[in-house]
Amino acid sequence: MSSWLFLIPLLPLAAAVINFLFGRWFLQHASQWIATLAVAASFVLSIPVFLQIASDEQSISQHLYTWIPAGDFNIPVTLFVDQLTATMLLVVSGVGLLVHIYSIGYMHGDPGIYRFFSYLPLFVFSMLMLVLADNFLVLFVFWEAVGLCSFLLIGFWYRRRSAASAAKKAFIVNRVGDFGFGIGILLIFVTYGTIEYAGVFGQVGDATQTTITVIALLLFTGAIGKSAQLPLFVWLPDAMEGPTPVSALIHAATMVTAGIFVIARAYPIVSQSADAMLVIAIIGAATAFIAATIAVTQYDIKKVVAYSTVSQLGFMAFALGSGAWIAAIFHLVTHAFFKGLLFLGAGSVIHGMHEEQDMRKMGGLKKYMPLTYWTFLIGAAANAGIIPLAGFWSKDEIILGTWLGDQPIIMVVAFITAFFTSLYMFRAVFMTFHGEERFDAEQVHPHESPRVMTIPLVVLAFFAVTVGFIGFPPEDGWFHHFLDPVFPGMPHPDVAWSTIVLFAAISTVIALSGLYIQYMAYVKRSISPRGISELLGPLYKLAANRWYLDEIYDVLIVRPLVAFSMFLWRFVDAQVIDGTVNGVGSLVTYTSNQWRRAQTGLIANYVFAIALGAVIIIGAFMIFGSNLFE
Amino acid sequence: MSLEISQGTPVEISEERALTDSRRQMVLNMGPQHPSTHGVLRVILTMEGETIVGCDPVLGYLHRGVEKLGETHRYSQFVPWTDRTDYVAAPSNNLGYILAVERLCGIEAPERATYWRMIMGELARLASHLVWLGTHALDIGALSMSLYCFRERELILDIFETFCGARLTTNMMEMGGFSRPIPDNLPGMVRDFCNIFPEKQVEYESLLSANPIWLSRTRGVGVIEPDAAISMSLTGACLRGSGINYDVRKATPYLYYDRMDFEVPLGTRGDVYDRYLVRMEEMRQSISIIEQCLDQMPTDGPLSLTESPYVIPPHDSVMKTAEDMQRHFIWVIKGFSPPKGEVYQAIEHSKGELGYYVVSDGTPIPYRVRLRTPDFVNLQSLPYMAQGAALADVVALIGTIDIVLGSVDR
Amino acid sequence: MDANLLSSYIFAVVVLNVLLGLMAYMTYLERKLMAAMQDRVGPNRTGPVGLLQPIADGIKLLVKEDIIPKHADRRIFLLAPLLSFVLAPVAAAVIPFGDSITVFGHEVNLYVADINVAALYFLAIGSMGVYGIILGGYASANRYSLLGGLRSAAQVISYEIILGLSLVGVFILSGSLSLVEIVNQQSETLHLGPLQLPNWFILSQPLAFVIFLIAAVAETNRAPFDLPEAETELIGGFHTEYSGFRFSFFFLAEYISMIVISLFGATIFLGGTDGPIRDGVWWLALKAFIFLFFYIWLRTTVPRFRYDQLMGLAWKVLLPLVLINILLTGFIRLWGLGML
Amino acid sequence: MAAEVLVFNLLSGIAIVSAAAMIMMRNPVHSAIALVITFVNVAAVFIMLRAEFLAVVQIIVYTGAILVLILFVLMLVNPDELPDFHGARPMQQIFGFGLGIILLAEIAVAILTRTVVAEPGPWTEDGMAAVGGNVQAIGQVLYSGYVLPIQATALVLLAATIGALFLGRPDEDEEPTPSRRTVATISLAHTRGSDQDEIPALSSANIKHEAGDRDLIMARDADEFTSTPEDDQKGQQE
Amino acid sequence: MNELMPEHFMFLSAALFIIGMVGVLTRRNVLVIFMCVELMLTAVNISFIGFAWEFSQLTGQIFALFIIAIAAAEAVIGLGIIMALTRQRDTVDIDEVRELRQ
Repeated sequence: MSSWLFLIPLLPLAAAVINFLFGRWFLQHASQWIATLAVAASFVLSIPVFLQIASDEQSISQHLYTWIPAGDFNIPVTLFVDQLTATMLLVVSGVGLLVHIYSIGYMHGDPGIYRFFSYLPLFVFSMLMLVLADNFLVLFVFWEAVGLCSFLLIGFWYRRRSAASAAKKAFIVNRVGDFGFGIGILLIFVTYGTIEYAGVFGQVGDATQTTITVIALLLFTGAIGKSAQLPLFVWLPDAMEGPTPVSALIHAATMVTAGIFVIARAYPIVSQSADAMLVIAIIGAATAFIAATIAVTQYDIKKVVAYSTVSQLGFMAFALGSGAWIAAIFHLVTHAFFKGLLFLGAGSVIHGMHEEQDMRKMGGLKKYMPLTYWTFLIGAAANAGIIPLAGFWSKDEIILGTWLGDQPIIMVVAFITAFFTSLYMFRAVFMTFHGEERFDAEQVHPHESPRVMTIPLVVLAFFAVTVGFIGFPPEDGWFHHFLDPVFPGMPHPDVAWSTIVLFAAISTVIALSGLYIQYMAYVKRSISPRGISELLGPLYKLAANRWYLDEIYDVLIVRPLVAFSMFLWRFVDAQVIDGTVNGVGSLVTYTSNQWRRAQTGLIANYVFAIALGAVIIIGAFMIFGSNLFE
Repeated sequence: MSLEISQGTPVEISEERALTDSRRQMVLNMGPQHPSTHGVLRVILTMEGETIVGCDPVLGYLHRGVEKLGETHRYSQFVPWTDRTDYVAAPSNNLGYILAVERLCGIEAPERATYWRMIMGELARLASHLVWLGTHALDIGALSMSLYCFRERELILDIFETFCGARLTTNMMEMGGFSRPIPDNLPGMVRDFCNIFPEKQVEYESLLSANPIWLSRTRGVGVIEPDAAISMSLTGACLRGSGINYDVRKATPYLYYDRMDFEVPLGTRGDVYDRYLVRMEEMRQSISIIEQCLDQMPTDGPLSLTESPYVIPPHDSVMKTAEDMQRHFIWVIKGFSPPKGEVYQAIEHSKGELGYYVVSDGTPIPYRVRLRTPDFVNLQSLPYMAQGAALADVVALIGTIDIVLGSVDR
Repeated sequence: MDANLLSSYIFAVVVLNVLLGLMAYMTYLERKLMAAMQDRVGPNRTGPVGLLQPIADGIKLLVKEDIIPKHADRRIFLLAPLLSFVLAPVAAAVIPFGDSITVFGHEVNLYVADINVAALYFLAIGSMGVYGIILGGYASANRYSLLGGLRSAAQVISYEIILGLSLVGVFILSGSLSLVEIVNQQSETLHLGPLQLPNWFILSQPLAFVIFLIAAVAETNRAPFDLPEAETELIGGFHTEYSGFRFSFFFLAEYISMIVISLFGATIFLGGTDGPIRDGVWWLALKAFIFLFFYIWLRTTVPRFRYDQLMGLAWKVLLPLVLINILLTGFIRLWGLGML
Repeated sequence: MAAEVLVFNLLSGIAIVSAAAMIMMRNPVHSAIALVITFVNVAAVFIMLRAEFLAVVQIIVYTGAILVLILFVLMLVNPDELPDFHGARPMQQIFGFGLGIILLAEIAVAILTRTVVAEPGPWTEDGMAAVGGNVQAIGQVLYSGYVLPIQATALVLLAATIGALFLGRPDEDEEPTPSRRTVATISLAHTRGSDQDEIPALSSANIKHEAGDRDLIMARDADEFTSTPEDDQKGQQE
Repeated sequence: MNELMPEHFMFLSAALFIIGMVGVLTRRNVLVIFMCVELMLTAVNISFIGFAWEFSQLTGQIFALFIIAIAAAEAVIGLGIIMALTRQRDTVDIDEVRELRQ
């Protein structure tokens, strides 16, 4: 088993390389099959890995080669699979495969398709390597690699100015988090002398409490960037400029959860620091709430889903912070499926509406694209936490986790957020698929997407319905026992059955109330959304303008930075540096002009100089370097 | 800095010297004593490495003033001199001159003599082509070919010997026909030769036609474009190899060539190989012509115009009648005087159009005899073909033009 | 000086003299064979059926006037034929003429030297042999000779490569560069089902054999590769200006090279002294004669290549073929050793 | 063992004398011959130093290939006149010889005063004989420890070959030597240029297939191919 | 000196190398200079092989082999350059080639 573990990441890499090298001239559309088959093979190979882990409860690893052999400092590239990794493997390759299949339909006819299908497997490769890494350095390398893929794919339509700037934004914002992440890894190395998981986790307690807290917070900084937490979440909604399958795969299902994964992976460190966990919980809760409120006000269907993603990532983060580790991972898995489904569904809508994203120009699409409607509905319901869909089980568990983790405030926020979740999800459903047709029927002819796009939708919908049952019953499901070895020493509070039912009931009520409100607003039209927004006044404005975060950044960071840069350019660069360089240049020119006289152009003279040099060097060596004259 | 460049004399000197190209090119003097210039042709070659950039044939090493000799000899005395122009096909040379003088005098040989003239002419063509094939192949390096070709040529020379006693310079043709009888065994010898030769020719072709080295040495080498061939007034195989249909036997038939059924082979590319194919095919056609002549020829009949004043009287009557003896005496001592006028007679020689331009001023000695020898004209194409060829190609090119220096230099 | 070395010296003298005698009659043989192929009689006046012709030729060449052109580079002009003549038979030192025999109680090895780089030694001497031609061509101060020398330099370098590479297959199979070792390996019997074949390398290396044959013809400047001396183009090429016994040195050298390379080819590809019955030097002689007959046959049959075609043949046809042959042989060898 | 030293001294003496002759000779061809003698003697020295394979390689590569090439170039670039610029720089000669003598003295001192600290290795006479000889020994060492360098060497040789081809190619700005003739077709038989391989067959002609793949056109009459355009049209209508 | 000593070949090597060096310094014909360079390479080879012999090692021989291979490449390129030079400049006098100055 472990001997061909390397094939799992290698196949997508091979596909990426082949498509990149030969795609333009030879493969063209054939590249999509290469990529899809490679990812499919990767997925198929992941299944037995998962099964073996599930049956043996033993982590497996495969040493590939030693990357940096420098004395004591060895960086091996080793593939390492435990329960957490196995779960991620399945999620990444599985969702990745579905997205690949979906992309065949979605990207059909795009001239840059070979590029797309070389970046996408490259991302799958990087993501797989990220979860398979067994030390922080390799993790960091592929952490950056997925960021690069994300950049490439967001800016896939690089001729579009907004896409290019969104890609840049994503990249730069991520740098901030990665900077902290990198420092965190350095600190780990400085503190523990190694960066291998096993080595680090084995001696966590050797460091002072402060150090541990700092390390945990620095690691979380990376997660803030990658997983789009407050205050660095602004890149994620903009990232929707990329092709929709990319949004589904990278910005919903896999990459953005890398932050969550890393925190979970660093459990032995993070769990040692209560302060760090509190920070994580607070930031997560704030993110979840703010993103949810923004989502309610958006009209772009992809933006809604994107803010929803941010909100759900906040859920996971505060779950981690509250000590509900397994619940966070559980939510990660279920979220991957239903959010992937939502994105793909949104993509299907956009595809059917001829690249129209504004929900105000949709409506009544139910009869045109029934399959999309039903799958999207399932996804939305799962997201909103309607029993018994996947999202219900995991979200309920997170809220329960906050209660068990003794964080009542966060629990309240979670409930409120869940309400907003339900609101924006069903708002999107009803605005898009119900009500009157607000699009221009002359111009737009909505149609169902091709089979190759709807099949992934159906598959994802199936999982969005069923995958929650791996965590049933709550706090005691199969998934909990499966993941238990990953989080050793985690408390197992006994939860009364009644508490579970109570929480489930509250969740369900909240979710259904959101559904009811939106149903009244957009289908029955008995509530006017406009009236509510006017009623809320400044609050609504705040949410609609994304809490003015971009503007705050502009004032606080961008403008001072620009001013400082101008100073550097105008004075330091133009005056000081250029002056020095020019001065050195004229000095060199002057000396060269003097030296040039020595260049006679006669080769014999040059040879003579060489020979003379040899004689002098040997002579000098004999006089000074040897013991001849001593 | 510009000042320094102008001071840099060494650079300028070497650049000036580079313009002369002196050392890059090498002048190679090929001939007049060179085994493959077919005699005393001299070719001055300018070469870059092995590539020819300049080719300059120098003629005249075998010049004997044949045309001038024609102006100082009586009409019949000039016939042996024509032998010595193209000595590998002597009967053809005789034939051309005799036909010219006969036209000047307005006489025509009897039918049987004309047929024999044609047979001898075609045999001369065969002999010439055989010499060409042997030496051409030898030049390109096929040693044995020349020996095989000379073996068959020997048979032709035997026929000449039987006919007139001479083998190389035959002095065969006479005014108004043949004054001596045809030997009885001659038709049989010719027939035998016609039976033997085609088999032998198959043998040659088996050695050459499909030999890869031969093909690589001849194909695409020495291409003459059709328009260039015409503008250089090439004739014979050099012209027909370039695909232009001009054969004196067809264009302006003389003797009885209009009675013959034969075809003129034409090349398609105009390279050495095409000319080789054309000549090989011409040999086959010649055999066919000879056979047709033998078939059509009257078995009996006069061989000579005995009554004409331009013709030497037959030996018998000279011995028996006084008139004929007187005529013979005058014919031999003073010669005959054709009427005033000029005539140009061309025949298809083995190498091309052989023309005799004879001007008579009414005296027994021609006012002017001018020879248009085909290989002299054809030799013009050598510099044309040699441009850019390799040194080794030059010998193949000289061979493919098929020159005989006696004929070129006259 | 030990007895072994002495017997080697004696044997070397014997080989040298036999080679010279053979060479003389090689010319006779060539003339007779060519005559037969060309419907001629050939030499038949000197002695019975012309058998004394080579001797008469030799005497004639020796007593002819020795002309040195006025502008010739005298020293090199004198040196060049000697160089050719001396180097030609030296290569024969490594040819095994059989096992040892006992003469007057001494055991005498039937080879002058068995060095472990014998085959390379042969190539090395062959590559030195070209100096005679180049220098002769240069020293004559004649354009034809110069061209002959130039052609020869290019041709011999090119075909030296082909010749050497064509042998590599044999080296791979035999695992040795020693000719004695190679002959010993070939004297084994190869069982192919019911067939019993000699283990001659011509059977395992047919392509290499053909290429060797071609390259050997080119290496000795024989038709159709006789460009350095092409008489119809370069009037003898490098030896245009040579006459008398200096010419005869070139002449001798060419024929000795032919004989030696025939012996070498027979040793490498045809099993050397190995034969169906009674192994011995006669088999080697017979095989070498087959080579020599092939040489003469070629000369009477085919036209000469042009210079560029000759080089093209070497670099564009033979070199790829011989490289493919080496590759295949290498793979087969590795496969045979179980390393693939 | 004195014989060995004697032979060595003889060989190296000849090598040094002819090397000196090489730089003295006025005629570069003579220099080349002197160098050949040096190289052959050096090869003999190699044999004495247990390097038979290298001795043969030295002869094949240096004398058999490199010097032949040098001679080739010598004859090619300068066929007519010998250089007349020999020895025009007395100062440089003095300096050159002076430097040479100083360097020789230095090296002599170094050689005579050197101390050996290295351990002898395994490849003595017997060691080589055990694996079958010098060739086999070199092969073992070369292909076990120097596989990558030998690959790199192969690449260098390849690059050198390509470089030489590049250097030796004809000048681009120069017109190709055979001034190619443009053709205005007046041929009676066909239309073509010299580069045209396929020649359209003539409908009225009697094409004869020759032994090779080349065709001959057989003309029966003098005007067989001198048809006018009107004739062609008529022929088509028929 | 009854036995072959390392000094023997070292002096041979040094002598040939210095002769080659002097040749490079004093001659003007670029081809002769080229030959002198080859001589210097061979002198180095003698040293390598000699030391290999002295220490019963093969590394020196291997290096000599590489030197010969590289010398072949160098010869090809060098002669190519000389050919190009003579084609352009029509000289083999190294003093007339002063491109380096421009």
